[in-house]
Amino acid sequence: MLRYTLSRLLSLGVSLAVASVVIFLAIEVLPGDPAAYMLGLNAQPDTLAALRDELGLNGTLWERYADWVGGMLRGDFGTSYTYRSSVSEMIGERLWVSLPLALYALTLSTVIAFPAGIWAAARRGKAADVTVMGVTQLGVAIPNFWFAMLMVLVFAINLRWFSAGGFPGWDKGVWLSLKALTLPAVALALPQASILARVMRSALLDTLSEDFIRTARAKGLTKGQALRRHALRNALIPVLTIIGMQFSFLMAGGIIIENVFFLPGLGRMIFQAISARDLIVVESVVMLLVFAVVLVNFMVELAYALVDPRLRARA
Amino acid sequence: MSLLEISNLDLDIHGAPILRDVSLSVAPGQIVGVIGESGSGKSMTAFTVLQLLPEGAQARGQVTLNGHDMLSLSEAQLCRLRGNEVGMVFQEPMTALNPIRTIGEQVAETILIHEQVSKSEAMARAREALNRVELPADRFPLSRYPYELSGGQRQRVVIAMAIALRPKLLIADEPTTALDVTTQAQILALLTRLVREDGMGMLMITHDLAVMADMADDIVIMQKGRVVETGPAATLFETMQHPYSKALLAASTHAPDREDGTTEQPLLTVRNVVRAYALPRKTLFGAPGQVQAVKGVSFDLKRGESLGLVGESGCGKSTLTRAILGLEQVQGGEILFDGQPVFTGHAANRAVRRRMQVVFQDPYGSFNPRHKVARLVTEPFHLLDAPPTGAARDAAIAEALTSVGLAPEDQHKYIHEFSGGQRQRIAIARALIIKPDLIILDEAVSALDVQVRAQILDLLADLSKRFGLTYLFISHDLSVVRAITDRVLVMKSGEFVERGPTAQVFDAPQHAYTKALIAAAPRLPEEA
Amino acid sequence: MSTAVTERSLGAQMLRNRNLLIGGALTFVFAAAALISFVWVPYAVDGVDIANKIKPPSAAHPLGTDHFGRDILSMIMVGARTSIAVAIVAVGIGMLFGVPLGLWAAARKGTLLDEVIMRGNDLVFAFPSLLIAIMITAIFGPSAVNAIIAIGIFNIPVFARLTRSGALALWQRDFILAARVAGKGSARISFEHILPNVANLLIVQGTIQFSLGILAEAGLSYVGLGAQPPIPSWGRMLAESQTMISFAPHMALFPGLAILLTVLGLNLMGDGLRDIFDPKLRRGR
Amino acid sequence: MMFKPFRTGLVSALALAGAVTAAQADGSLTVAMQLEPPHLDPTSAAAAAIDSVLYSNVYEGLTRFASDGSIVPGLARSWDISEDGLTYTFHLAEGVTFHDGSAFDAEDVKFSLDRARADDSTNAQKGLFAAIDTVEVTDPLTVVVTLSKPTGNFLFNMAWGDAVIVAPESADTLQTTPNGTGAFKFADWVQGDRIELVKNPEYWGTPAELDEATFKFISDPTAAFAAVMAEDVDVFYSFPAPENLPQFDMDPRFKVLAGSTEGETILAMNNKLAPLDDVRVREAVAHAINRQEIIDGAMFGYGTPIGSFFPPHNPDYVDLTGLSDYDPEKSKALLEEAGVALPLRLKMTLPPPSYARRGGEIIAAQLRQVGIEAQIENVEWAQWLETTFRGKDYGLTIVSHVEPMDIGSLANPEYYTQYDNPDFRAVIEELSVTADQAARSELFKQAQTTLAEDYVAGFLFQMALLTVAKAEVEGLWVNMPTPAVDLTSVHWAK
Repeated sequence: MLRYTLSRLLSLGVSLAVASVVIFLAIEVLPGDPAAYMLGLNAQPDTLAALRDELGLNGTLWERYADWVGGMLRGDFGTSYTYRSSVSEMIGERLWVSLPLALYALTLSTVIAFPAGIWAAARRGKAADVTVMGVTQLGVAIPNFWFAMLMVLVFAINLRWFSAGGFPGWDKGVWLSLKALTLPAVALALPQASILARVMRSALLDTLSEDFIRTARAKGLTKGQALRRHALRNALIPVLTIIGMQFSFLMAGGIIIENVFFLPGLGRMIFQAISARDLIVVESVVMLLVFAVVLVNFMVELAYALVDPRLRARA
Repeated sequence: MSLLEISNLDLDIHGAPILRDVSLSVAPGQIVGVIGESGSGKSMTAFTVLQLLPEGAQARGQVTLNGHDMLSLSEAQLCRLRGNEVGMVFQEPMTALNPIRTIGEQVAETILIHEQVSKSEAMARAREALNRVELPADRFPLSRYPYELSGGQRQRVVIAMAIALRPKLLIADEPTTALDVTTQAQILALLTRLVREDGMGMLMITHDLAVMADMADDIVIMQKGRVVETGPAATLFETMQHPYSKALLAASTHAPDREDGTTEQPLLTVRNVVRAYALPRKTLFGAPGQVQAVKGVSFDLKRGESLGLVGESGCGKSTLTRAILGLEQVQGGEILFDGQPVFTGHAANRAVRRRMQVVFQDPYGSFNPRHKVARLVTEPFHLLDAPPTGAARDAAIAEALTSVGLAPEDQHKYIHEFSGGQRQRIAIARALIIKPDLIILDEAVSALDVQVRAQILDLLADLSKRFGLTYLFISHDLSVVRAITDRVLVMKSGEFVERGPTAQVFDAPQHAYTKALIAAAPRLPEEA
Repeated sequence: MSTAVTERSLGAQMLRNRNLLIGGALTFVFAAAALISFVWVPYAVDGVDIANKIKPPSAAHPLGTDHFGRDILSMIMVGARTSIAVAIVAVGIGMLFGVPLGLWAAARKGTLLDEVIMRGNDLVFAFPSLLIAIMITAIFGPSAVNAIIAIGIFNIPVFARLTRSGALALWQRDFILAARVAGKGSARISFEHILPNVANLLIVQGTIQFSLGILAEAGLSYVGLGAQPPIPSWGRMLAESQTMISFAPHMALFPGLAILLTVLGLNLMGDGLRDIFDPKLRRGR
Repeated sequence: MMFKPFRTGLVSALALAGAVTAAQADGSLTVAMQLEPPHLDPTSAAAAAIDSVLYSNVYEGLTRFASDGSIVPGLARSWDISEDGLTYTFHLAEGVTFHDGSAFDAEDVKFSLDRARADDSTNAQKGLFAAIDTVEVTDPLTVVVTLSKPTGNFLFNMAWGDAVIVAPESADTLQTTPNGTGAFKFADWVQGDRIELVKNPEYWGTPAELDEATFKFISDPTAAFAAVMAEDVDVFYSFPAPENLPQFDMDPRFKVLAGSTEGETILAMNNKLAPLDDVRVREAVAHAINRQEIIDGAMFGYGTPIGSFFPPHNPDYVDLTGLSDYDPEKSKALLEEAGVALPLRLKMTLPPPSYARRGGEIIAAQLRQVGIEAQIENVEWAQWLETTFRGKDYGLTIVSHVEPMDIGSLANPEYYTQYDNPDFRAVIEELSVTADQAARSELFKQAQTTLAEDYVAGFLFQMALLTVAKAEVEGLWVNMPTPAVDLTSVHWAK
C-alpha cells in the first residue's frame, strides 16, 4: 500500500510540475498589460513604467517563473496586481464559497443519484427505470447555465423562495449561506446527478449480471439482498471514478454558475482576473484547481484500494 | 419417495422453446447425471429447479422438491429454500465468488441468511464447512479473499457455501469443466464424498459422458431440450437405444483412423529453450525479478510425425508454442526449423514462418468478425513474397475450403454465419492455404462438442495423410492426445517430465505426475 | 444461443431501437435545419430590424424575433450550423490525434511509450476543461476556431484512452495472434484488425463527444468566448436573451430548447448505437 | 399570447411578496453596482468603481462636484484667485479629522497634491496636476497653490476623485483601509461581494442621514435584474440592462432615474488608417449610421443623440447631429467619390459593455448596407486598452468617454483616434489658458464644430445614467457629473 501510495505521489508531483510550466507559459502570452488596465485611458507613460516596476513585471520570464513557483511552495501565491492584496488570502476567502458550493452540489448529486440509480437498476425495464432514464437523459442534455436562468426566474423572481444570488457570508449565519448556495448547487448538481445516476445504474447492472450474484441468489438471498450486499460495493469503482471527475468539474464548472448567481467564489474571481489581466491571480487559481483535481484523483485511487482488496494486494 | 421430481417440464424464454417434456427424478443419496451438448437445455433444467431463470422465462409442468411445488412458490418462499434445502455449484469458479469479500463472510452468509445466529457462530460454522471441503484453517483462514485462491480452491469455497446448511439436494452445473484434469478428479471425489456423508441427492450436469460414468447412479441424456435416454449408469452404456445417445457415446471414444507417417528427418529442433518473463518491480529502483516459464527444454519433431504436448494450465506449453512460432524471442537455447533459426536478430524469420501455421482453441475469437472468409483464410499470404492474385487466389481459397469439407462459395460469407465446428474448419483452411509443413494445433478441439470434435479429428487425420503434414498437438485433454498423436511429451512447471510413444506413455507411465494425470482422467467403461 | 438475436440484420435492429429512432430523428431535424440554412432561411440574419424587435411568436415569425428584430427561427437554423461545425471539427481533432495515440500505446503496452502517452492523457484530464477553454480563448481571442481547438484538445485523451482500452482487449484475441503468425507487424495489425473492431466504440463515443461539444460550444458562447457576431450561435443567443427572460421568455426558451433537443438527440442516438453494436451492454428497454 | 399569464402572474406575485417584506431597517441602504473596485485608493487607479463607492462618502477633495455638475466648496470652504489666475489660496474647513482620528490640516493638502504629481506617482490622472508649480502651507488652515500657467479648469480638476486629500501616515495602506474625511467610514470589504460603510459620527459637515450603507457588486445583468426584483438591493446604480427598465417603471415598488452622464458614446475611427484617413470615407461611415436605431436597439431608447464630442446638457452644447444624419445613399456616393473598393473591410473591436457589443452589431448591420464589412472582434477591457487604445490596431471601435470635459483629449495626435488637426489643437490650447466664461464658451463651440466637420468619429449618443431605486429612497444623484454614488444626503421617505 505504501509503495503504491508513493508511486502515485511521484506521478502526482510530475503532473503538477508539468502543469505549472504549461500554465505559466500560457498565461504569459496573454495579450494585455495589467498596469495599463489599472491606470486607464489617461495614464501617462512614466506612471505606467513606475507601476510596472512596482508590480515586478519587468523581470525575465525565468525569474518570474522561479518567483512564482518558489512562492507557491512556501504557500505564498504573490500579490494581486489589481486588488493589491495577498493572492493566498484572496483564494482562502473565495475558497470558502467555492468549496462549500462544490461539496454541496456533490452531496446533492450523490444523494439524488444513488437512490435513483439503484432504484432504476433494481426495477430494470419497469416504469421506474424508464422514468429515471428519461429524466436523466434530459438532465444530461440541459445546459446548466440555462437551467440556472430558468431557476432564477421561477424560484427567485417569481416565487421568491430564494434570493437571486449573492452570498451573505458564513458569519451572517450558516443557514442563510446555505440557502444562498442552494440554487447554484442545484444548477450544478442536476447534470452531474444525471450522469452519476446513469453510471450507478449501468455499473450495478454490470455487477448484477456477474456470476457471483447468481451464487448469492442460489444461497437464498433475495434480489434486494444480493444487490445491497454484493452488487453495490462492486459497482462503486466506476461510480467513484465519476465522483472524482465530477468534483474537479464542479470546482471549475462553478465559473459560469458563480457568475450567474454573483457568488464571490474562485470562478468569479478568475473571470474577473482574466479580464483585468491579473496574471498572478489567474496563474495561481488555475494551478490550485489543477492541484485540486490531481489530488482528488489521487484520493479516488486510494479509495479504490480500500474498496478492492485485489488492488490493495497489488500495491 | 424421490427428493426431486421433474415431470413434463416445458420452458420457453421470450417465446422460444428451450425445454420440452422433461422428466427426471433424484432420490435422497442418489447422484443423477444430466448429459448433453451445448444448447441441449441441461443447465436450464437445473435453473428451473432453483427458479433462477432469466427474464422472460415461462415454465410449465411439475417440479417438486422435497414436497414443495417449485413452480408455484412465491419468491420469498423460494429464497427460504435456496441454500437451505437445495444448494448449487456453478461452472466458473473464477467468477462465482464476490471478489471483494472474504471467503469466510461469503460462506457464513448462507447461514446468516437462513438462521437466526450470531455473526461469530456463523463464522465458526463457515470454518467447519470449509474444513469439510478440505480447506484447512491453517492455510485457508476465513479472511482470505478469492483472488488469493486457485480455481480448484475457489470451487471448494463455492461447494462449502452450497453445503454449509447440509441441504437435501445439491445441484452441480458443470462443476469441473473449467478445471484441470487432476483438480477435476479431486473435486469429483469431494462431491461424491459429501453426497455420501450427508445422504444428499445430487443433480450433476455435464457434457462429459466419462465424468458421469464414474460417479453417477442414474444418467439422463438430453438433446435439444428433450430427454432422449434415461437409465441406471451401470447398465445404460450397454442398453442405450436412442441413436443420439449412441452417437454421443461413439464420439466420446472416437479414435480417428490414422497411420504413423513419421520419417527420420527432423523438421523442428528445440534445444535447451529458456523463456523468462520479468516480474513487476518490487522496489522502485531495484532490478526486476524474473520467472522462468520454460526451463531449458529440448525435443525433435520429425517430418510426418504427430507429436502431442500435454500439460495442465500454467505448465508453460503456451509459452513454448509462442516461442516456436517465432512470436517471442527466447532467452536461451535455439529453435531450428529444417535447420534454420525461427528467430533471427530481433525479427521472426519469414522464410521459416511461412512453413508453419497454427490453429487456436477458440473458434469464436480466432477470426476478425469484420472480414469475410476469403480475406480471413488468405491472411497467411502475407508471408509470401509473391502472394497469388486474381484467379490463382480464388483457386487457392477454393482448394483450402474444399479440403476442409466446406464449399468454395463459403468464402463470401462472414464468420458469424458459421457454427463452431465449421469455424474450426475455416481455421484449418487458413493454416493450409500456404501449404505449410507443420501445423501447430493449440488446444484446437478443446472447445468443441464431442461429436464435432470427432469430426475435426477425422479431418486432421485425413489431411495429414493427404498432405503429409506434421502436427504439434498441444492439449490438456489426454483422450484427444491419445487418439491423434504418435509420440507425446508431458510437461510440468516448464519442464518435460516424461516422453515417449503415445501408447507406451499411456499404458505404462513412468513419472509420478504422468501417472496421476492418467489416473485422474475420467474414463468410459472399457467394453463400450 | 444468443447468435439468433445478434445476427438479426442491422437495419431491422435499428428500426426496432426506440432510442436510435428518436435520437436519429432529432439529430436529423437539426442537421437538416443547418443544411437548409445554406440555401434558404425565412429571414436574413445579418441585418437588424429594430422596429420589429422582441416580438412574440406569430405567423410571420413562428418563434418570434430577438432584441434586434431578427427572426429567431432563422437564427436557430443558422446557429445549428455553428454548433454542428464546431462539434464536428472538435470531435475530428480528438479522433485524429487520440485514435492513433491509443492504437500506438496499446501496441506498445507496458513500454515507456505507453506510459508517456497515458500520463500525458492524465495530465490533460487534470486540467479543468472549461477553465482551459476559457484560457485558450482569452489568450488567442474569442472565436469559433479557438473554441474548436479548446474543445478538441480535451477530446484527444478521451479517444486515446478509449482506443487503447478497446485495443488492449483485442490484442488478447486469437485472431490478432493469427495475424501475427501471418507475419504482420503491429502497425499493420493496428490498422487492419484493431481499428475496424474499435470503430463501433469510437462511433458511440464520437456521438457522445459530439453532444458534449455542442454543450461546450454553447457554454463558451454564453460567456462570450465562442463564435463571434454576426455569426449566430445558440449559446450567445441565450446570453443575449438572459436579461429579457422575464418579459420575452421566447428569446431564451427556443435556443435553450434547440441545445437541449440536439444534445438529447445525439445522446439517445449514442445509446441506441451502443445497444446495437454491443449487445452485452444492452440494458432492458 | 404566451407572455400574458406569465407576466401578470409574475407581477402580482411580486406585489404580494413586496408588501410583506417591505419592512426596511430605516437607517441602512444597499446600493448595487456592476463593477467592484480593484482596491480602495482613488489616487492610484483609474477604476471608476473606486470613486463610485468612496467619492464624497469617504474621501473628500478641496472642491467637489454637486449633483448638477457644478463645482462647490469641499474641504476648502473658500478660495481666492490672483488676478493673473496663477495663484490659488484655499481656506480650509476647521475641526476636520480623518477617520483614523488624526487631524486634517494644510500639510495633508500639500502632501496629497505633491504625491499626485511626483515623478514616481501612480496617479491615473496625473495630467490634472500638471499645471501646479508649487504648493505652500501658510498656516494650518491655508494652502497656496501656484500654477505655472493659467488653467481655467483648475477648481474643476481639484474636484476629481483622483485629487482627494489623504493623510501621509495612511497613504500607503489606503488600498485596503481607506482613510478619508467624509461622512461615512469604511467598515468592511468582502472581496467579490460587497463593501460596507458606516456613518461617521464625528463628521465636520452636515451628518449623513443613513447609519450604514452597503455596496454590492453584481456584474451580471440578469443577476442585477433579479436582485432588484427580489429586493435584495435598494438601489442599483447605473443599471446595466436598459431593456428591463420598463418593467421597473411599471412596478410601483420601484422608480427609475434616467439622468445624464459625461459619457459621449462614439464610434471611434482610426484617423490614420487608410482609407479612414480620407475625410470622405469617415463622412460616409457617419452617414451610414442610424443613431436612433442604435439608441433603440442597444439602449432601448435611453440616450440622447449627439453630433460631436460634447454633452448635450452642457450650456455650451451645439446640436451638430444634422451634419451626420442617416443617409445611406449619400454614404454610398461618398465612398464612390473617394474611390474605395467595396466591400471595404474594417476591424471593429468591441469592449465588454452592452452599449458597445449591441451597438457594434447594429452598426455592423448598418454599414453592411453601404458596402462596409465591419469585422467584429469582442475584447476584454485589458485587451482593448493594449491593442486598440495603446496599440491603435483597429479600424473602428465603440467606447463611451466618461471623463468630464474631455473634448481636449482628441487634440492629442498620439491619442488612439490619431486625429491630427492643427486648428483644433490651437483651439484646445487656447481653452486651457482662457478663464473668461464667454470666451471659453465660444471656443468650446468652435471645437465641437471642427470635430463634427472633420468626422473624427461617428458621434452616437450621450450615455444615460440609469438608476433603479426603491420608490422610498430619496436624495440620490440623478446625473453623473463624475462617477460617484453620493450618499451624504440620501434618506428613506417617511
